[in-house]
Amino acid sequence: ADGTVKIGLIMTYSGQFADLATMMDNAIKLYVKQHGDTVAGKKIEFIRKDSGTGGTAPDVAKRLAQELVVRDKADIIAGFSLTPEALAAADVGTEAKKPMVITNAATAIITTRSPYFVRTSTALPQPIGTLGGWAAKSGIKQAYTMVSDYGPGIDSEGAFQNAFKQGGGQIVGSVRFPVANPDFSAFAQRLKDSNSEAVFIFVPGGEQPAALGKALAERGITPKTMKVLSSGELTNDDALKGLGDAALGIISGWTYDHRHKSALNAEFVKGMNELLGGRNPDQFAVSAYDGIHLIYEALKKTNGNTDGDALINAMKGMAWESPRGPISIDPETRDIIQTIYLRRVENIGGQLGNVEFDKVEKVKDPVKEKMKADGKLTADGLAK
Amino acid sequence: MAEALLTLNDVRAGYGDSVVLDKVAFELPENGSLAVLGRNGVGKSTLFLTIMGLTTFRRGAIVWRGRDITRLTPHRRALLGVGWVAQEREIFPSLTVEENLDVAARSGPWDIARVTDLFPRLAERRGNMGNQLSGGEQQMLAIARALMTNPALLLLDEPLEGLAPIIVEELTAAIRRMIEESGTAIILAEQHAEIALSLTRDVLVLERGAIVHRGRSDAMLKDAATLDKFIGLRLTERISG
Amino acid sequence: MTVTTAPALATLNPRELLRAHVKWRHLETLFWLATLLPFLVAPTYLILGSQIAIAALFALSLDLIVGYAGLVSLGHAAFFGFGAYTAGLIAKAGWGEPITGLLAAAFAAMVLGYLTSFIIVRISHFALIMVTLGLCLLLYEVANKAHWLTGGDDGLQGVRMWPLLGMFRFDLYGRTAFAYSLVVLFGSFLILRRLINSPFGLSLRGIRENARRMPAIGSPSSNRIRTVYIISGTFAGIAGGLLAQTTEFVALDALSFQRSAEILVMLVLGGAGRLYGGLVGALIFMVARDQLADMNPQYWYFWLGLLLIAVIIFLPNGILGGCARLLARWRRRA
Amino acid sequence: MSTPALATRALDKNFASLVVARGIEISLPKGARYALIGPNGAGKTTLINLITGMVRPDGGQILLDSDDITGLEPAARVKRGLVRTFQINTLFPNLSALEAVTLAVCERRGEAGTWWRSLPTYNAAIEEAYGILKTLMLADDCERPTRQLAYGQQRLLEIALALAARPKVLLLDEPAAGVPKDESGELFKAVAGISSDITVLFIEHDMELVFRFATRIIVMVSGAILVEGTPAEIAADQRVRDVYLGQAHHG
Amino acid sequence: MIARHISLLFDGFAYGMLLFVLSVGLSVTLGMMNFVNLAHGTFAMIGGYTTVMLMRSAGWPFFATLPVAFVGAAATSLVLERILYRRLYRASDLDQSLLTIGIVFVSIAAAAYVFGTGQQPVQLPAYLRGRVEFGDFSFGIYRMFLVVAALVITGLLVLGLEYTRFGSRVRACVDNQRMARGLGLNVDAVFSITFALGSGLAGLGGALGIEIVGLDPNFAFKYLVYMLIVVAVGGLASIRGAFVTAAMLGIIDIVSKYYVPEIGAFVLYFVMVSFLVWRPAGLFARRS
Ligand SMILES: Nc1ncnc2c1ncn2[C@@H]1O[C@H](COP(=O)(O)OP(=O)(O)OP(=O)(O)O)[C@@H](O)[C@H]1O
Ligand SMILES: Nc1ncnc2c1ncn2[C@@H]1O[C@H](COP(=O)(O)OP(=O)(O)OP(=O)(O)O)[C@@H](O)[C@H]1O
Ligand SMILES: [Mg+2]
Ligand SMILES: [Mg+2]
Repeated sequence: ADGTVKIGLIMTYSGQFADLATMMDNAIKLYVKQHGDTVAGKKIEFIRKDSGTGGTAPDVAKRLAQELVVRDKADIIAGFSLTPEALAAADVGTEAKKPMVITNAATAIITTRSPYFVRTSTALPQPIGTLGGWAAKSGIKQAYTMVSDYGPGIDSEGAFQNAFKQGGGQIVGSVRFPVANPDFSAFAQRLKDSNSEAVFIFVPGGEQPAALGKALAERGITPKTMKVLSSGELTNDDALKGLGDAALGIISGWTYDHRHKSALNAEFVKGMNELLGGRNPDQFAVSAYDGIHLIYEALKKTNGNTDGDALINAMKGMAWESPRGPISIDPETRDIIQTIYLRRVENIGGQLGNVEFDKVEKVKDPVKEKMKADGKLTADGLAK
Repeated sequence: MAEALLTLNDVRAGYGDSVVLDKVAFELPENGSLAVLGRNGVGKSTLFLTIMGLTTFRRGAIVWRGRDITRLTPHRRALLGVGWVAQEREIFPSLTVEENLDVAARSGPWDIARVTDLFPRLAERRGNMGNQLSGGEQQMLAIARALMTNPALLLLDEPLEGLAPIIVEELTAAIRRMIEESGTAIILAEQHAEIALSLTRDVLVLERGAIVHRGRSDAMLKDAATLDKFIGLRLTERISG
Repeated sequence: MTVTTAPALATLNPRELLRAHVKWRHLETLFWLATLLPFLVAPTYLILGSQIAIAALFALSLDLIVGYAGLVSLGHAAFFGFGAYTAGLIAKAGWGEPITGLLAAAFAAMVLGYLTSFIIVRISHFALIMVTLGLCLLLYEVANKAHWLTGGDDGLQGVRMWPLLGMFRFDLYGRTAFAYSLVVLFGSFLILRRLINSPFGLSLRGIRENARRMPAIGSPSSNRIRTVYIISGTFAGIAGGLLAQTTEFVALDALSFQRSAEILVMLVLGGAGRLYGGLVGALIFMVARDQLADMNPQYWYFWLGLLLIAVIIFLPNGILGGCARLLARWRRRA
Repeated sequence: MSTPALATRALDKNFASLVVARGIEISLPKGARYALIGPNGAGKTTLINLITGMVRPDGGQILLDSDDITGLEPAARVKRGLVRTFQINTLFPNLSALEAVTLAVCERRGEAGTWWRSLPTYNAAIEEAYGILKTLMLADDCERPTRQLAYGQQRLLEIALALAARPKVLLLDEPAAGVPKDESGELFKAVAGISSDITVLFIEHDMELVFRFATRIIVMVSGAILVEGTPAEIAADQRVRDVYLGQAHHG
Repeated sequence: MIARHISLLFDGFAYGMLLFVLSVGLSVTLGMMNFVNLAHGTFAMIGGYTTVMLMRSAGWPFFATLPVAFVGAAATSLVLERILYRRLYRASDLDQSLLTIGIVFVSIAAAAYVFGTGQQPVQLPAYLRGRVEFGDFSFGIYRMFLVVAALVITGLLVLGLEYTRFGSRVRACVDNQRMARGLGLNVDAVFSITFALGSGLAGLGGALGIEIVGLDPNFAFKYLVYMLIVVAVGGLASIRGAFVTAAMLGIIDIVSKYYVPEIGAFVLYFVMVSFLVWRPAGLFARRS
């Protein structure tokens, strides 16, 4: 369509991961509210597709991508809550030459599967690897790792262990818990037995962070007795509400927290609070917000030209100030380069929250960096 | 004379769309006794089900002691005093013999003690599950269970089936006592026409869902011709001959 | 009027009575012709079409055990997923030829069916439901654990299919995918239809109606059950294989409880034990879901739920069952 | 003296504390017409369940044509011609009578396993099934679902299914129950008529039928055989009267 | 060393009790009434949200909300029973599953619409959080509370259902509605009450469960499998069975996850399958 640019959104609007979509979709609404719905003289039109039918169904996600292309004539596809969805849809983008902006799915290798993938969320190894490196630097000698037994969990396990070992740390043990796991006490006990100095934890968002935290607390494992390191999920608002003071002192390496101090973020949080009825935005929200920003800017650069390659080229290397801080798109890998914050859970005016006490800037995805080093990556960032 | 216990006026009933009974009408006095005869599939059981309110009712009326109960739910009819012994016994499989009796119990002369000395066998099998009973035991239980409700009218759908002759003797005696002494009314469907007729005062013969003959039981018992015409009792002759 | 008995059939040939149940009706011809319409009227819905055809085949295979043999399974995705991974892995390994791949999927599922059949003949009813579910969940966990092979939760990547028959590549519009799925569905349908209308099919209904009586008429029920279970699993595997080939991707989801439950819902929605029940159910469920989700991506399943409830309340025994009943009533009235 | 068609040796069975079969020894010559009578709960049906393998005996043997079938599956016994009916209807509620009997016939002819031929092509089987239904007065209702048949009709269907298996030894559990007298006469004639080299053992509480059709009578009481004899002997036996017949019956 | 195992066993038991409170209602509706009520989780969810809302918005104390959770779920179920469930008591398992799945869908969407898609964390009163130490044993207080709750529920139900005429009446109505009516039992009333009881228990279970398993709209579906497992292995219609099974599964699950975490995900399912193959009717089958 000449007058309009169609952006197809594929997200888990329903089902188990609906909350992700809630965050992302509202962030997108906010961005449009703030920046209007016309760019370079073209009207932006969103087509929302639910990929959450019955759990995670990549066949659905791929079909939706195909239909967006062939039926709705979408120019750009964005969203992708989960890794399998993105991976399943990779070929569609490649064949149809349509940019696909990933606003959540976090497995490292996704972007190497299609030259039309661009990611504004994060590759998990970015924050986790950073956390591991920091842990070793900060003088922690031993660590134990606990992760959920699925893609992202395994990714972060690897990322943390590598970085931590490179920094001279020692992994004293590790365990993976089943994806569906209502009770963590057995794993808490194992951790306790390890008498490790520190522990790294990755669990997906939802009910598990709180459950795990409580199980640890019941075993007397708190940051006071053992250094607890984790990804952002364990310390997001909902989890902290459930955990209570047991969470005090948990250290996490992550990309975004709504307490991040910047004018832009303040505005962002305010806007999101309105849309979410008081809830604070999280990394999902900010990633989607940036995703749309990227699309807008790219369109401006191409003066509304929606040719796939033109847009992708426009996106490569683009840098801007996000509510989470300065970020940019790595022209080689099309993945995000961003600042990773190290935060500690503290009591802020009667409320638990993450306080940033350190940060590492311009972090790239270590996995792809390694691939590049090993020559496993083509010029345009694809896996050989 | 006192109003009838049960009256059916021009009843048409069946199952779903298919009509089985038509133009069925009769009157049963307090502590009356009625034999319902007819071949397989003429509608005897359907008649009982209809009295219980368990069929699709299409036309006519059922009156209980002057009160129209046509629209009354089955369990209310039972509470009014209609006791029903289903042809297929329909024992509750997941209840013990005792529980089977217990769930039905309502105050009156019949209690567990009394039914179990009518059927001592049941006392012995007290703890068995309903589906762990022999056919005859199930039949006994079905009758006993209906008695536990202390009905004013007892619907007996081929109650003698599968019972040993000696039990049949005792049971028929008991039924006779019930009619004469405790003033319970009965409607009895039975393949052994002679027994049925000897037990009852009135008889009613069904054919393809309609009443084709009504009269006094004793009369019919004597009148071989009619018997032959409607249910055919050649059998007895053949045996004797 | 009096007792309604069938018309005197002494004259009528009993075979006609049975043939009446099995003869191919014009309506069926229409139905299958109608499946070609999407090519003309909805060329942008062909991918959905192919996925409906796949679901239909899956539901049809389930109907064999649920609707006819009366064995409810809540774990049929085990076969679906197993077939899917087989087809996927073969293609990933470099053999992208669809038809042989599909046969391989069928064979794999058959083997799985053979192995599990020993367990399932020993149980029935609720226990059976739970055991089938349990086996499916176990398989799911295995697939998740075997990250090196299946890609675990990330899904199986690198599945590349060769053009069908060396001529038709799997295109963006899903023309090949749809045609391919449809042909496989129709072929399988013909086989299963024949099976249903055979003495074997009758014996299955016998098992459903009264498993206790079967041995008393000399029927080795457990062999029958195992046979049908294996056959059903095989076709479920074919369905899974189709999905893997047409989407060139396999995810754990193919083995999930949701899949098993969803396909059962489709079957019951259409009407179990009715041959076309699974097809109609899959069609209506998937179309409804697609349309509702487009209208209201967040809360569409509210409406889908209402649809299910409405169907079950107003059309017991599923859409076809309900229609059949209404039709019969209408006939009698007339 | 030819080998018995069916014999049991020292059959034992207990349900928990309850003894339902104690040392049961029966022996039915070919073509015999035996009646099995006894008080309710004596163990008659259980005996049939034991013989047909639907209940596993605690001890003892079952011989069919003098080969031991104690270990055989029920279905296998039917294949060898040992067929029974059920006292409590055990039918296929949603199959029509015709379908049910046709199924039974196909099973016997070993055709029920084939899935690549359509049912109506099995001409012979269908005709045979229809014939059986005719003889049992079910032809008119043969395409109605079983559950819609009147109880008596269902009793007849029970027997139709048994006949469809072409039994060598036929065990009937109260076949005439729920069937009007004259028809039950017909029924027994049909059964008796099938062929004189078929062995029949029937449980029946209707003494007229018993005395009319049985050549010999076995009396069971609480799990054990009390006496076996000719109708005359049994009718005369005082013990049998006391525990079973009651006073009404005098031969 | 010993202490570690004691507390492991205890945690397993407590986890079992969690499974129990979540499932016991189902062994009433599915077990006793054998209605395939896949919407059990929906009623649990209703209980959960009741508690959360009362605590958060109305500032009620946790304990005060529990009875309301029970009543809330029971009341809702009564309405649904009247307009939906009742029509399907005689229907096939399949039809029942379809209806209840429909209800699950509707309820998930409704919850997402009303309460949002996020988690609903609750802050329990201090005296229920944390743990107590006996020497070197340490037990979570809330877990102990769960155990007590489960014991109480079991006691009451066993008394009320297995030792009263009501229990056998329910079974009679389930076995054969027609006959039950014919004997003067008010089948509809019996079913309504029983169903309300089952759903009420679900609601209570949901309320008690949040602290450990959290609460979001998907709650209605998420734990269905666990609930079914407990009821199946325990034997339909047996409260005792559900209790013992839940305890057993809980302990097996926790202990195996402790010693062989690699196969943590398999154990529960494996145990279920092998138990059911060994005893298809469940450990404490009531029906014969
Ligand atoms: N559930 C049903 N649905 C439809 N028709 C039925 C149903 N039950 C019985 N019928 C039909 O109603 C008619 C009467 O059946 P009913 O059982 O009342 O006969 P009956 O006189 O009791 O026979 P019997 O002496 O064998 O018990 C029969 O033609 C039977 O086929
Ligand atoms: N599964 C079982 N468990 C326990 N006891 C049983 C079981 N089945 C039958 N019984 C008991 O075994 C005894 C014999 O039963 P059976 O059915 O053989 O009696 P029967 O001789 O056939 O009596 P009828 O003439 O009444 O049919 C009965 O007392 C019955 O209660
Ligand atoms: Mg009758
Ligand atoms: Mg018997």
